[in-house]
Amino acid sequence: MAPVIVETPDEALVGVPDGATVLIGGFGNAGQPFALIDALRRGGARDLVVVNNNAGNGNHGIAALIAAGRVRKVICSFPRQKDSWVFDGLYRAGQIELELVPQGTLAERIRAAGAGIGGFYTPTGVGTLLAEGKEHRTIDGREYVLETALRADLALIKAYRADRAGNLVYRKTARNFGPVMATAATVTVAQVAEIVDVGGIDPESVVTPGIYVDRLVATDLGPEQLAESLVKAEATR
Amino acid sequence: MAPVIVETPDEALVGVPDGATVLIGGFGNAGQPFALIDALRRGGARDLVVVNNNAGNGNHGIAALIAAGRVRKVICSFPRQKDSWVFDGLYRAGQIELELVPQGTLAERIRAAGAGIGGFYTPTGVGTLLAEGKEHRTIDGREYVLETALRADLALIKAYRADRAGNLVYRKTARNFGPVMATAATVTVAQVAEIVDVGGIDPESVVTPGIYVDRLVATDLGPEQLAESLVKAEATR
Amino acid sequence: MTISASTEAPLDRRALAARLAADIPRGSYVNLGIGQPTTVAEFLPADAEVVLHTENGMLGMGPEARGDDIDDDLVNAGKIHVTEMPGASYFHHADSFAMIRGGHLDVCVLGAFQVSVRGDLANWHTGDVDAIPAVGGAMDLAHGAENVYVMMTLFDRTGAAKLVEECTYPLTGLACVRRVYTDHAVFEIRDTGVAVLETFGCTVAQLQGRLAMPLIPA
Amino acid sequence: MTISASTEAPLDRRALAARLAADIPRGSYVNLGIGQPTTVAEFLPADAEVVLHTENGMLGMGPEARGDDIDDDLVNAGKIHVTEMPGASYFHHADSFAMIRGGHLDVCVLGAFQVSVRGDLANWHTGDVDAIPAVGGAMDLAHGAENVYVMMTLFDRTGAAKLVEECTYPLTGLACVRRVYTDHAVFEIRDTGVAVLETFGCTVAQLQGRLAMPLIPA
Repeated sequence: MAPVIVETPDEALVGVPDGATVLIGGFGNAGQPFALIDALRRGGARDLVVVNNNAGNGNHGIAALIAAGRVRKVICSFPRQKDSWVFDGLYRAGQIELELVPQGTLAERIRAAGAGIGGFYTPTGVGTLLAEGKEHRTIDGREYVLETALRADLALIKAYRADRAGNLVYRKTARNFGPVMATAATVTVAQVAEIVDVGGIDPESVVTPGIYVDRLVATDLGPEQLAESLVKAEATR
Repeated sequence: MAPVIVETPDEALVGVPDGATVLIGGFGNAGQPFALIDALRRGGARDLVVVNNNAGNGNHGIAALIAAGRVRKVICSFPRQKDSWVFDGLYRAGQIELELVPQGTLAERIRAAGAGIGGFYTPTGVGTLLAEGKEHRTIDGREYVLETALRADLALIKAYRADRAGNLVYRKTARNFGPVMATAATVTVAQVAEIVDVGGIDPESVVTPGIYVDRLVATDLGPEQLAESLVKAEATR
Repeated sequence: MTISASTEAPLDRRALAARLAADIPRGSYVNLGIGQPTTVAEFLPADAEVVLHTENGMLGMGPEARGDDIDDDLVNAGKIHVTEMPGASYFHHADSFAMIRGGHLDVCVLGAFQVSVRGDLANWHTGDVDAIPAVGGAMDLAHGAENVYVMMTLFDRTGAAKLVEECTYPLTGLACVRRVYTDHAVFEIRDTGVAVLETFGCTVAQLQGRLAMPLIPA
Repeated sequence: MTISASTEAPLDRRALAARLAADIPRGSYVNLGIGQPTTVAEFLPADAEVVLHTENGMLGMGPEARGDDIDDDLVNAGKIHVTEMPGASYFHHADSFAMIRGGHLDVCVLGAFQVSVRGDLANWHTGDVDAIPAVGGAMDLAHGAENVYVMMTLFDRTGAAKLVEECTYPLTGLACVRRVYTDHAVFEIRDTGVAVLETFGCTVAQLQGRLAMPLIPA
């Protein structure tokens, strides 16, 4: 089905169940779907498992979701940052779980889920703490470790432009995890700067084909509008 | 290194050793690098292992390479076609080996080689002749079969346009195996319709980044010129 | 509950294609196999918004190309020249089969030599020792959608049923077929057995006389 | 053969970056790790045609962005705003790490806590039980190129050598480091042991006095 185009991020996030595993795009601020993350927080779902490269920065976005007590576990490659105090505090207090995955393995596990691959042998991590307890295997003289697909209930991604068929293009390094995450969830929601008519994106340049996109919302918030929406969101909690 | 840009397909195919495994792009005629295949034949390398979706059609391209006795083994998904008489005859005579691989597994094995993945578990083929003798494994309640990476010495692909940095874009369904094959060979040679200056391809639309391309040749042959070149090639054999 | 035949005679190929097309939900993403399944596209209503996938790297495939529309760079899985619909996209072979294997398509329609009562599919190899085996994308497509539909004649030229207790031809996939659309009836593969959804020019009792497995009237 | 020091004093950070930059062949595809390795870019000659990779999905990364060039959608692996060079390309994270893991880069330059005589690398975790572990792309990059170069001070703040017989910190990768560029010397990890390619402000004999493994003068 072509994606459902909704008016607001909150409509796009209706029906997220407690306990859902949620892939969230972005690397730093680039490609991070802040409007959708805020709507997820406002939606109230609990016991979430969040998959992102990081574990939240400052007091906004994923950090705000964690601060609101909605996240049971974070699966990421790099939780520790200079402004990851929300996660850091809860982790040290034993109130949030962490599954640490090398960045390339994280991306490949998500791709595998979307591509119907059950597991794969990667050289990354062989001989390290992060491969302990995992099956090792030598193939053609090289040692590999087995990693399995990482599927999710929901993917929240940010793209640049969509057409009404759900085809997406991204902008620069904001592309990052979006295209693989879009393939690996039961429901994929994309936040985009603009939605154009079918025919408005060159078929050769489509990065995410519309088949992977279930819900679409145009939300072109600048930093100031974003800050304002966050303040409002806090007030209504 | 940026790719070496050569004037003729023959220069692009210098130094192919006997016994080389060669990935050849194309699905039917679309995306098939005929100029490079012809140059490979003229180059004289023997005992080649050819990887393509098919096993040659008519008397040209891969069929001509096979007819010239240069191919020891074909790895493909669909050898049998109404005009695959060259392969068919040699196969029935026991003079050429065949490794039959489901089409999606073929693409994924090539991708795995390019991506440093040693092997992967796929549901494709479970319970069939093509999975016999291969390791099976149940992951999350689903049965999979283990397939391994398929690496090559040489990849011959056809793209539409290249820039001098080796970035490639393709045209329509002629894209097919080209982008994955480009990643999986020690030397990748691309035949393109035109080579433009750096800056002439939008960075957002690059399909094959230049890092994967070693040699580049512009060869925009229409069907008539192609037929003529074939005749000439036959004459010089 | 019993069902009566919805037509007086078995369906011909085109009527069967039309019958199957009627079961494809609006807006579906669909892969139509090479050969007879390809004809289903002709019977999809213009407003059905069905998006066709071809495994050689395209979503949004249009009808067969004619005349000036023929482009050697634009073919379908059967290597027939096709056209491009608005909203189309192109991708490489690994991405295309990731889409298939990942189960993202809604419907795959495939031809078959045999389908078993458990939904096992045989459609790639006759098992003939002289045959050159060729599999193409069949094994991938067999697991490529929640709804794998087979389209075939119910009986082969010798009169032998192609819906069988156990496939005798080499398998393409295990327990993958959901429905079987034939000239004589539409069958659904269920955990409880083979259900008959509709018959054409015959009764369930008549079908039962020619098929080895117990049929469940739907 | 003995080698004499090529400088009178140990190298400072910038001189070390310049020294490493001089060893990167023209036209290489290079990933520079977060932190000190990033500074190597400043010392690549303008005509070196080195193409920089950043693991968050780009080839052809340019210098840090300033003023109007800052674009929130264009950052490097350290999340610093950068620019785009002509001939750049963007790709998603799985494709970017396929490029790394597949060994397509010519050189990766990484920082390190410790490197062992066999080229084992420790650069992601101090092992401190209170530390929150974070690995990022380090384990992928450790195997991401034929030439993995480490750039570090040879001794830590306590004076302990960081080039060791066995790493005591948790490993990032086994036998992956080819060369170690330090303020006191450049080392090459060989099957036969650790070779000293060049010293800065010291002799090989002086180095040997402070390092546990036998050093091979190159």
